[in-house]
Amino acid sequence: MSDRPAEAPVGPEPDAARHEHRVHLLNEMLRIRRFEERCVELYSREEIRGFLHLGIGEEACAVGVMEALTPEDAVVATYREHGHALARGLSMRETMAELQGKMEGCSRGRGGSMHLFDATRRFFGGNAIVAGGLPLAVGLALADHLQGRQRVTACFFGDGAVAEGEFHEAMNLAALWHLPVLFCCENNLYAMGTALRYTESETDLSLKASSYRIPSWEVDGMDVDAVEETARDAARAVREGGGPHFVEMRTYRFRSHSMYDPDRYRDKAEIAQWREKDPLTTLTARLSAEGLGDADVARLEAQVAAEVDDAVAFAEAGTDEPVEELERFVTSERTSERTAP
Amino acid sequence: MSDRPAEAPVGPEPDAARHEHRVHLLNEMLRIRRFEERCVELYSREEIRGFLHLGIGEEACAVGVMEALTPEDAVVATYREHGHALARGLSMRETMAELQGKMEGCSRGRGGSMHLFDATRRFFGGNAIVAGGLPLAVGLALADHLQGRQRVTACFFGDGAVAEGEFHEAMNLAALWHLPVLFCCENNLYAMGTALRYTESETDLSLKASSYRIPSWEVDGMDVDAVEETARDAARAVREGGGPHFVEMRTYRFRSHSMYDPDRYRDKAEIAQWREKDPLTTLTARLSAEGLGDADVARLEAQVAAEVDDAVAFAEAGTDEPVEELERFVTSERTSERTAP
Amino acid sequence: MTVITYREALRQAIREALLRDERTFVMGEDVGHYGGSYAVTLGLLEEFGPERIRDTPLSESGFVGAGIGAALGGMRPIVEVMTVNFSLLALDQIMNNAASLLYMSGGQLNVPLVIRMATGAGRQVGAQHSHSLEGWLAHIPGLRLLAPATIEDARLMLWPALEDPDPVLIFEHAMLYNTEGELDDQPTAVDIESATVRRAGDDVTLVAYGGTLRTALDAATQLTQQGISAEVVDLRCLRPLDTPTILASVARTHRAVVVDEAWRSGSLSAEVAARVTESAFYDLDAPVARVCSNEVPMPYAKHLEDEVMPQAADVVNAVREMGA
Amino acid sequence: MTVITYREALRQAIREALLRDERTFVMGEDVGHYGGSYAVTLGLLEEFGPERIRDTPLSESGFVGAGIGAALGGMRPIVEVMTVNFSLLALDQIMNNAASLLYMSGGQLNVPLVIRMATGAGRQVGAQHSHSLEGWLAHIPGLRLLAPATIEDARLMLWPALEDPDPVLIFEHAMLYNTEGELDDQPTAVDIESATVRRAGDDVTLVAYGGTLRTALDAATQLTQQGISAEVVDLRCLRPLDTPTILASVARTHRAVVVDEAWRSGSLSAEVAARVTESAFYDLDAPVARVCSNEVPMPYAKHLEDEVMPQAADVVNAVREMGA
Ligand SMILES: Cc1ncc(C[n+]2csc(CCOP(=O)(O)OP(=O)(O)O)c2C)c(N)n1
Ligand SMILES: Cc1ncc(C[n+]2csc(CCOP(=O)(O)OP(=O)(O)O)c2C)c(N)n1
Ligand SMILES: [Mg+2]
Ligand SMILES: [Mg+2]
Repeated sequence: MSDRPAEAPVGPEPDAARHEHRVHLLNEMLRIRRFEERCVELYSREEIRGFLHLGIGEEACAVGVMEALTPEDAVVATYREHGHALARGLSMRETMAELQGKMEGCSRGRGGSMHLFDATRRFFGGNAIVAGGLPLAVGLALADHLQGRQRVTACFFGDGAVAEGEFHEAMNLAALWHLPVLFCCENNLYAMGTALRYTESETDLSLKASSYRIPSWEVDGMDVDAVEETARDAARAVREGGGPHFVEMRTYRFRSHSMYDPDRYRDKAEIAQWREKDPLTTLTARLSAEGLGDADVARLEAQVAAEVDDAVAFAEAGTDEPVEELERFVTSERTSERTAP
Repeated sequence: MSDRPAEAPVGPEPDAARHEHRVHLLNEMLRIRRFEERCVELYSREEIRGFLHLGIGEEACAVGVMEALTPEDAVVATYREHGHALARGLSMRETMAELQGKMEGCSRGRGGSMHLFDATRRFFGGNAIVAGGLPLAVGLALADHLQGRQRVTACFFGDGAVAEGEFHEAMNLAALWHLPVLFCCENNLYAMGTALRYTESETDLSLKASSYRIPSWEVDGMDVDAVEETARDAARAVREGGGPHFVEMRTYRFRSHSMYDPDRYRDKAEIAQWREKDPLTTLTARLSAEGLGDADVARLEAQVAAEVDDAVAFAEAGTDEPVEELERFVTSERTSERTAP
Repeated sequence: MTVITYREALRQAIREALLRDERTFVMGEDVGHYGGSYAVTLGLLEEFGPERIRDTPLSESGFVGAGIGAALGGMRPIVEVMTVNFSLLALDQIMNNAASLLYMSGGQLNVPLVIRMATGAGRQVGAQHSHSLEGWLAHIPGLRLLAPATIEDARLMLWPALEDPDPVLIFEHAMLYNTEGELDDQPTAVDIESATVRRAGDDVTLVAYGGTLRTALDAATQLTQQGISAEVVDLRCLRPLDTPTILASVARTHRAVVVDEAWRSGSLSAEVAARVTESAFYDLDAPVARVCSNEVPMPYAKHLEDEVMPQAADVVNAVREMGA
Repeated sequence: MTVITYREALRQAIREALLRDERTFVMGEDVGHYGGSYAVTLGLLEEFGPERIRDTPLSESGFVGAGIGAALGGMRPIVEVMTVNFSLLALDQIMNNAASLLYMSGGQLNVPLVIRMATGAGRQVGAQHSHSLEGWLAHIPGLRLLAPATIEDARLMLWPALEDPDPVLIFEHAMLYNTEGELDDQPTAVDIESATVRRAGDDVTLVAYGGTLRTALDAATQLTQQGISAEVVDLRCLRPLDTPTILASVARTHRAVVVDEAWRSGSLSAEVAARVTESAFYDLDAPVARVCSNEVPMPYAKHLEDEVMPQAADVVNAVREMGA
């Protein structure tokens, strides 16, 4: 569904459909928000452990981009990927079970927060090495190119990844070989505690893309409508053979880098300012103006709360992987069917 | 000595001095050319072994840039660095002895062609890992910066290095920290057998520098006068606190990548065309117009030939490092004085 | 005597070095504004400023290489690679430059560089963040590798490492940062050459380092209850290995178990076992045993992570199986 | 029977794979227009075109990672990393993605990738270009590592490696490319699991792989003249190690010498020695001996390089010293 005038005819029906679609966007963002808020609680109760990186504040990026993708497309994300997983269609149940280390989790409880995977949804992680996913995305796109499939590989990464050599190698390879990669940079201005101005001599990240002849787009990452529109345009260009495209989403994480981070390096005022751009608030306000009532919102909230409760119950009822299976899948089980790519 | 009008007053004396200076440039290039030609002979006689990468055709780059440096400056080069070593002041004797694996060599015979070093001349190699020297150059410049020394670190690398992640990381660090690095890219259009158009989506390499806010200059790398002028301007800017600068020298190697390379991937016509731009021929013609006679050239040639002969004799009379010393210098000898940086 | 944490001990050591030698500076990801991902460098930016407490971009190869260059240029850099997991990105610089320049240059160019990194598992951070690679990296000639396992070593190893004219890698096990211990108010000095006996015993030698020292000591305690007297040797310096100290212990105990958190195959435990066997074959009452991690990428789930890592009980079993 | 070189055997194997499976393609630096830095892929660009014989920029981490991604996407890439020396730049991708994805994803994502690289010293190319790291890389779970030491293995290991659903690294010793040998005109198949006895003998087992197989065989010949009958085991697969084949040999000979071109400390030789000792301690008449490279960055000068690398004479001495 596109909101571009050239393709979306004007009229009451499309508007209604469009309104409904945007309620879906709100719902998706709400699902992520409430899911992650519950994660905070579970973390303090030590039911989730390890590193936990929340995308609270950044939901519009994951939700907006996913709308531009088909099930055949591929997604590569980072360690801050709960939102991407949920927006891609992983169930809250399997995601929450994963965070709790249960065998019913999407990675069998072996991955945890940073390593969510789902082969059937072509969700290729979950990568805890900054920029480590970018070459994988190039390769997935190369596979599509070589097999003549008109698919897009969307690759998410943060502003911090841009300083890594692998970013540069991946951008060059994708551009040189004209591969269908949608580079999705979530620029939240910080890499852990280090502000972008301390990590890049040129903070306009779209210029990096230009130096590889990759078309680049900037978008307000706090506005899901804008992200969706840009992502659709960019994904269409990629899918139609336009080679890689780069979308920089200007966004902000409302919470600290991870649960370990005391967040000493950011100005309270800066955080407050960005909180005013909360993508959920913004979209809710817009939809209210179009007629979404408080009751509607309350209904959404209730549904989401029920889904989160259900996911937590599912996870808590989940099982530990038997210790006897510890060494399974270090290598493939030769007798079993291979996983389809 | 500068050839910039603003600094060099016009008049017969300066012109004479300038002529003399350029005869010196010719002499330097000739030394490199004849030295390397002798290397070819020695290689076929197996007196030089391992990889041997010749810079024949590219002499103007090494000679032009070195003119812009002081003895306190630092130089970092690649495996194709005979010219850089000689232009930096390493003697032919110690260089040739190194190529023959003799203890009198500049690296004690342990380095060979790809690993020429000279701490006293601040010649930091000789690096056989493509792009591996760039971070070292950043660090040398950082040391100067932290110690408040107005020095330049000149870092040579090829067009192929630009694709490596380390290039990108080094450029960003140097620019971010405003360090006195002179990045000297010897763009000879090929990385081994792979043409630049197969390795970079954007073949205008100066755009890479711009994406880090590094001022960049392009220069005809076959014209030693032009290289010297540009290098002087760039080195001055760096020395005066202008941060890193990037000089792209468009050059060409007349011979194959290394002695192993059958050079199947280049067009004969292309090679012939570039040979017409031979930096030695060009400069000789210019100097002839200014009065350098055939006899003068012959005298230079004779001197250089004698120097090469002497170097070969020195190397051949050199000694093998005793096998008992094999494990010396894996770590420092604690009792001895530390090498001054 | 004061009780301090391992983290504080490291911070004091860095602070002391910065005060003592102006050629010293700290460089790495999040060492400044964030205060260090393990809070080791907390407060140092405020005290020493951004030139000497230098936040870097995410560019492991770039800034490790820059550390090497700065060392060549006369500085004494302390480079922090946040964790050993990310050091893979800098391994070319470490092996091909830091470790090789002195030798390749025929003795001209020494690299007085210190690289610190956190290592090890135990915090449920999954496969990509739980590597124990320090023993494996001890393969590389030209490097000195240290594994401070005690508060004292954390406090005192840095200075001699900085005085070493060659590159020194210091591995801090992530589970140790919060541990507490007593430290002399006037800390003296430790050497960075020798292994040391952390607990004396007669029946078996437990060889451990870094994160496994605690495991070995716990095992020794448990073994006492079973009437077995275990000696615990802390390797401390993983390269060059202090073989004589190990051999001296084994010469008395005639049995050895190496406790190593790394994957078993090709871990440092293999080298220790091979050396002991080469030199003390006829002294040994049983083959050297090894208690290591299972050879799997580290799983997230707690019970599996515990299963993978060497536990005191595993050490006790190994000792009992060898008939000590 | 035809006599071909190791290089030709590799090229035939790649060509066969490209013809047999259209998911296969070759990617690496200079594999196309140059013909491969060791001329292994010479002529393939002309035959298969630039999509399947894909020259890459100098971006080891990038194109190895892209190979992993392409494998995830259903291809069967053959990635050439020109030499093991440059694989350091790609080690994060190899360890943290190729080797870990299947496990981390709970069995969902296998990576059917083959990475070929040249390895080893002997050509006077100095410290940065002479590494022998394959035994060291065998530390990493999730990988299969192969070291074809014969023409037959060079010709036949690739296909089963491509059929392996998991990542396989193939190490070709640079000194072998020009070696010649006979090959069956109708080559059958080899397995990529087992070590094999290359020469039978009774008095001592020489364990070798890749570049040291020739050294071990030469030593065995020399030993015959001294009345000592040496058995030579070629490991072939460095991970997982086929320990039973080694043990079966040692059970008969009661003595073993491991010949490994890597730096001694922490080399695969240590693991082999440790395993043999663990399993066959009471069978052994002497501790397992190791003949390895000296622990120095490789010097350029020929006499020093020869001194560093294991020579047949060193193996003979080691055998004699152990009293075989
Ligand atoms: C190669 C590597 N170096 C360091 C780290 C530690 N680390 C984890 S996240 C992070 C910051 C990344 O910032 P950015 O890319 O902007 O993503 P964000 O966390 O802001 O979403 C760092 C330094 C890592 N995981 N990988
Ligand atoms: C990291 C790395 N990868 C591959 C190689 C092999 N190699 C040596 S030189 C070279 C080409 C480099 O080209 P360029 O940087 O343009 O320098 P040039 O040889 O043209 O002077 C390659 C691929 C290497 N030495 N290092
Ligand atoms: Mg960020
Ligand atoms: Mg070039």
